Amino acid sequence: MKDEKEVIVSVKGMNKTFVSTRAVVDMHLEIRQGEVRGLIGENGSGKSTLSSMIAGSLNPDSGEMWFLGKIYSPKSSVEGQNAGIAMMIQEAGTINGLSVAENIFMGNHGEVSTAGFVSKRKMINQSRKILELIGATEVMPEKIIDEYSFEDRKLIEIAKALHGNPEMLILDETTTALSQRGRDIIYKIIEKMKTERKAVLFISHDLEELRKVCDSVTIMRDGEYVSTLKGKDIRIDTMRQLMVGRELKEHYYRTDQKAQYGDEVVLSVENVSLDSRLQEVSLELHKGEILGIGGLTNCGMHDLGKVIYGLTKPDSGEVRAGKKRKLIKHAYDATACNMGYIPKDREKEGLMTTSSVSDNIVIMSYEKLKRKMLISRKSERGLVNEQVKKLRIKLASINQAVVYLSGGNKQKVVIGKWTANDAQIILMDCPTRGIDIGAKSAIYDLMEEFKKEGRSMIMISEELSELIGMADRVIIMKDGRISATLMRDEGLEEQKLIKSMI
Amino acid sequence: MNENKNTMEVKSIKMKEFRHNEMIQKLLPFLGLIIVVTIFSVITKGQAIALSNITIVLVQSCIYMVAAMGVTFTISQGNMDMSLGGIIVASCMAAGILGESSPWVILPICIIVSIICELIVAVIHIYLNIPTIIGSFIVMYLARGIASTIMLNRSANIVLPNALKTLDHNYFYCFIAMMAIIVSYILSEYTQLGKINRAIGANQSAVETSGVPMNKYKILAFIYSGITLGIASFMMFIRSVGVTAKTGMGFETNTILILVIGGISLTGGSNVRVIKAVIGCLLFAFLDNALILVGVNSTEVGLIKGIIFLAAVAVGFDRKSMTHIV
Amino acid sequence: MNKSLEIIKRGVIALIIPTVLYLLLYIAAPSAIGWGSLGELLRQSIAAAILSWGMVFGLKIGIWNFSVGANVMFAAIIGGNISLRLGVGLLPTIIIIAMTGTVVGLISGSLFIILRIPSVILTIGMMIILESATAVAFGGGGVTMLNDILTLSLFPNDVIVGIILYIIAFALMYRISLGYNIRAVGSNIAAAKLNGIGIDKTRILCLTVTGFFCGCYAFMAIAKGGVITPRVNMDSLTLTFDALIGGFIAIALERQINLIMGVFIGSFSIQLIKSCIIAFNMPSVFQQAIIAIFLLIIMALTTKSPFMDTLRQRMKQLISRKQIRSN
Amino acid sequence: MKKKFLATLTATAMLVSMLAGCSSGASETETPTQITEKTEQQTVGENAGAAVEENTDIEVSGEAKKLDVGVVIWSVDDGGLGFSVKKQLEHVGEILNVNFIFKGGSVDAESQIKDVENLIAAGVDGILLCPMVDTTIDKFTSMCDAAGVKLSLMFRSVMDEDVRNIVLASESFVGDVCEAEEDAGADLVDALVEAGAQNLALMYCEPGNSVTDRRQAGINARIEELGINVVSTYTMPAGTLSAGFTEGANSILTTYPECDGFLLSFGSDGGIDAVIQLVLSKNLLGKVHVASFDTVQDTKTAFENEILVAETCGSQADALFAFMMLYNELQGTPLSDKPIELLSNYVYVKNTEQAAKYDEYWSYENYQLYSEEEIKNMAKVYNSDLTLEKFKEIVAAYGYEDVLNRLGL
Repeated sequence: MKDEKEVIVSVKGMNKTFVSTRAVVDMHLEIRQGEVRGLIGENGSGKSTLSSMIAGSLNPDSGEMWFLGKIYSPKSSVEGQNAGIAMMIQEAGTINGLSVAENIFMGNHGEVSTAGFVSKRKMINQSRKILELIGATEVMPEKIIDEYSFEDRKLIEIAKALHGNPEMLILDETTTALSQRGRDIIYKIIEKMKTERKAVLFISHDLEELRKVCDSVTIMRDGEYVSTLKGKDIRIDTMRQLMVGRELKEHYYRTDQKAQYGDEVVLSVENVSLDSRLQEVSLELHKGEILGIGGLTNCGMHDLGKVIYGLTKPDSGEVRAGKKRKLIKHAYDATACNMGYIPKDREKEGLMTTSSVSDNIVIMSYEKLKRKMLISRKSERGLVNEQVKKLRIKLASINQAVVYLSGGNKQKVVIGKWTANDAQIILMDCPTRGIDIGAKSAIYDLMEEFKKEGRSMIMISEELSELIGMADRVIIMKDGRISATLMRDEGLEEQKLIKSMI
Repeated sequence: MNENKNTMEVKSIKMKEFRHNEMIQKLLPFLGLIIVVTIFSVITKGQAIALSNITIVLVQSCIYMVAAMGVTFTISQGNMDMSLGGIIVASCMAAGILGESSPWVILPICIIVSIICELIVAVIHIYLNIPTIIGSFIVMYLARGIASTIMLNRSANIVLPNALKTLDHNYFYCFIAMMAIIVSYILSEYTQLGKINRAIGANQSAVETSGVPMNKYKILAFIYSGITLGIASFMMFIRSVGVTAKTGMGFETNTILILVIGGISLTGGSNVRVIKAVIGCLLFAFLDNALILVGVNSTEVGLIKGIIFLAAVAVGFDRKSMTHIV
Repeated sequence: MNKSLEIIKRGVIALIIPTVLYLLLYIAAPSAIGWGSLGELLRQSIAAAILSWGMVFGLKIGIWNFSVGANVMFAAIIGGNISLRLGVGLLPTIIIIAMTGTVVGLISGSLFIILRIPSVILTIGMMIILESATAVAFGGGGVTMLNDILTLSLFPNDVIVGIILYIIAFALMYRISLGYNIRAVGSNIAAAKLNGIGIDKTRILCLTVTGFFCGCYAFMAIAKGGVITPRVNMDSLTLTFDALIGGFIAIALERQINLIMGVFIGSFSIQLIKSCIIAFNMPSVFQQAIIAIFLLIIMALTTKSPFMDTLRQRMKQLISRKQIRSN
Repeated sequence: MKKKFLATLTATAMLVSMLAGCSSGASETETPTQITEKTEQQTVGENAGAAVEENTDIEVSGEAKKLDVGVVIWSVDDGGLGFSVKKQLEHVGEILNVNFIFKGGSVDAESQIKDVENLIAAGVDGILLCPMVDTTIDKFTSMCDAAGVKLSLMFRSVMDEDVRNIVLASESFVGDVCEAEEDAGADLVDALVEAGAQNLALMYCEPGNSVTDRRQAGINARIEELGINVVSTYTMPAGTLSAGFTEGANSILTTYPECDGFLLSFGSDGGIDAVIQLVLSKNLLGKVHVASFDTVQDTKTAFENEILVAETCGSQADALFAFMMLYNELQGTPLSDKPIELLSNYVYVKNTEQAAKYDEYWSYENYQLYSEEEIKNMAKVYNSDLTLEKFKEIVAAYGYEDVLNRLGL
């Protein structure tokens, strides 16, 4: 055993539970000076939750953390930063409309201000130095940040993070969005931190990258610690095996391994383009088919979903649906052709969280329920109960507000909205985003039922395993283009997909 | 992921308070009415709940009642309408001038003018994506401006034709108010109009993303509000016999007070109910009446109203829908 | 060279609105045009600008403050009367009045945080309360100050006050961390939180600053007439609207010119509008309506909306067609 | 738990506020002694002392009933006429042991109807009213007839013919008092013309206020008559601060340099003072003159610099007369069995010393228009040989000189 001094952060028996999802369960972790620790696991396996707790932006339900031998319980990300733990999150942490320099010094103007007055000049000079430090020399600190790409902004964030010169840096899927250049910069930073005997916690989906960069890799699954590989043992196949967990696979996803669907085309997208996000995308959806669309977060697949459902107007190209090949110009054209859409951001776009379950489910079915202008409570209740039974939604009463429900049941309510006005084509954007393992499999079962009922589904997902597990065809997108189309069969490997993703 | 979890985190904390808060929201208006009535009937030694006085209160609340019925629909989308007073003066004046020839056009004209005004507000909001509060202020100022100019260039003041004077009777007001309540209740509880408008208030982007033709319902709501407001101005015209530039002054503030006192959250959503507006009207009228009964001077009344406003808002407003509000 | 050109370009764009209005005024009443009258208009704009400076902080952080007008009344009447009772000199008087406004701002700020209700609703509630409070206070007589505070309205004192407040506003917005935080919170709360900015603190301070400028406007208002009387029935919105417009113009011009100067240009434009109304002999009962419509136009141009988008596209198409024809 | 605390807190806040409302009201409906206490706080020492005496010997004489009178007026907190009317009436009420309930802020007919209804419900003996629209007056009278409440109008006579007939017929109608607003307006125009003004700028307030409407009508008529050039008619938006007047006037002066006279139909909210300040600061002394209704605060400078040529004021007496008619009626000693229609005079102030005196004797602090003796002499209860003629004489006599003479100056 090495002695305690060398340990930078140690996590002991951490637990974290959201509404009903157990995000992190009895987690133990020790990161030592000069160590680059990889952290992997499927989406929703609790990586981000764990790292946010270490960084302080989330507070654990139980368990304790030690930082440099002292007990450490940050209330906010700021406290974390002050203590010496900086974290890079997936979403953009920069603020548009402000200059680069202003962004870098946001929240702490201490060192660039004299007697309470902030000096622009100082701020800009300092920022220039800071940016040079990480080798992002071409970024002009006085420019408005909007003028820079997502990648540059990430780098600026990193510069900001490093400026506090932290003992430990947490990179939460930062590299996924970056080009090779950006990645190289980050690798350099990691090297540098290593030589300074500081620690890095490195979260990524790119196993190859992990293998290159990390000294050790910890694998999580469903919020639980699986194991930690060191040095030589870090092999891609072992990592994936541990991540996915073979034993699940059997009853988890679809059982049949053959792609099968009718040849009637229910939805067709003809070379749709949307400014820089989509280029000439064309695809067809058949009756009873589950079409998976995968790729990196900002590969344009989410925009494609919105375009197909008529929520965003494409610059060129068109979407047609139904037997009459109706042109879809607006979302209500889509609903008219029996389409349904399950948005990525459930809370914001999917649900009226303050309204009752019943209000949420019937909202699209009033036309159906209407009897000479009026909608009777009884018919409404009937329809709702039907859905609740069909989708096995767990709830106290159909009049309770949706906020009470767990992530999984919330999602079921969203689905219920569409089964209620029996949509034949369902667009699912990350249907299992941020819900626990049980609910996931429940939703997969539902999808299978729908398939049997002859409904067609488009499943946009960032989780390759579920694409492979559920889809008849998988379309992989890259920079707004379709880079590969793969049929369902035994040999469909995540590696294949990843290749065409990056 | 991280942010989403954060929001979920917040929700999980809110859950405990939610039930509590909801209960208060449900009961507050009723409690308020009961408390106020009892307090004042004690102080005034029963004078306040004498039948004669109750009738007065009822009749007085009628006009606001009718107007508030329509406003309930626009407010349930979270759209605040500050143009009411202006619209009333505009429609009364138009009706009064054109009605000099034949009194039977008065009601239709009131309604048409109000609908047009409300539509302007709606269009500004929908197509220019500007909060209704601004659009409605514009309409209000325009209407008042027009009214003032007309009055400035008019020697005789605008008078109610004798044919309609007979209508000026308690039963008339109460009857119309009752009709308005019934119709609005049905519309809001048993038709899409009410239900979808509440949904819009609860989470606009969800409704839009689901593919509901949202603008249609928004416009419908404003039209209905226009109709009721038109009827309200008709009643106003009859009750106040003549029209001046100041007719309907401060109507919008009072209406907002009414809604809030009734326990309706001005950001709309599922807690907007017709019945609450009714209670609000009664409570408001009763307060006005009772404060005079005990001899409070008008200025203090204003202050009291203001405090009650904030108090009611603070209790009645559900903060979970705060996300999309600045 | 290039930079200076850029600056000139910005300046030109920033001055478009007032220039157009000035030309209008010229058409209406050529006699009204001249350095003297221009100076007059500029001097008049100062007071209006002061209030808008307060407003623009709120707008920047995303708070619509409908209570500024009422706050001005309150500060003028309460603060004024207090200083009269104390019988203090000019400087203390000014400070007392300004502080009254500031305190009101602080209170509404705290309420905003405690009650967690939308700013629009809160400020309307505050407006009702403040208005009736001014009517109740001191028997509803308002305030009458005929001491040397009146000298503030004389040239050059008003200009001096204006310049001082300009500097203060500018410093608050661009020279201390509060300003940076306000802008950060205004454009992305989540990110601002992540970067360790205290949202609540910033909001309270922001509303307090607004209150301070209300106080300042209050004593300038007294200086102009010596008498301020209470207003009820939302009459104070007359003031609020002018302030709002100033703020919106400033935000519309933000890319061209700093907010504080933008506000001044905005207030100047309002003054021009008012003069135009008089010059064209329009019934001034429409003044509010016209100003409100002006506000609508500014907002329509600055906010993103389906209608404006289609309009812009149409324009683009037209331009391109023209080019094609010309080629 | 924050929310819980909040809920309770606000709930209590509501209760407290309501109770506050009630208690303040309750104290007013208490015994007469309490009323005097209440009013004592409002008025300055000497009067208060007097008031107590009065009360004591009221108890002795015991003839005069204690009365509740409702006052419906456009505003009691406009810092101007409405405000001074309130003060004047409170002063009188304290002498004659009358409790007033003021209902201001109702600027449209409908809410005035509400107020009257509520006041009747509150069981007042009489109502003093400044109606917004002629056409609602008959409605008021019929309401009062039904409730057996007496009604008297101030600042207003019934113009509309058929309404007038109905009103005069009703037994609840005591009478009305109004100034010759039109004439006053005309006089001000003349005053400006005398001072040599030929291009006038008129600053009006929004229509809908019965008093100012009639003033403006008078002004316009006179101007047409004399054929004077009006450069601009500027209607102040409701709620303009005095600063707003400055802006308006300034814009007028910049756009119409030839303008040499301002005429304000109302100045109670700092309007005149603002305009005068402006003329001072622009140093247009002698070039631009100002005439106005309502009182200027700083009359000294205004007159000495020959900016202000005339101001018309003192109309709070109007309310006093209207009230006295009502009072006599309510004490069961009516001045006449038919409704009385009176015209009360304005007080014109045209120079510094007049202004100084006016400030002294008409000011809110110590109303001395009529001493307590004289006020009682207007009440039959105390002065049995009062007749309608005598009362009319008193009213007709009212004016600048009259007040000073009676005060022995």
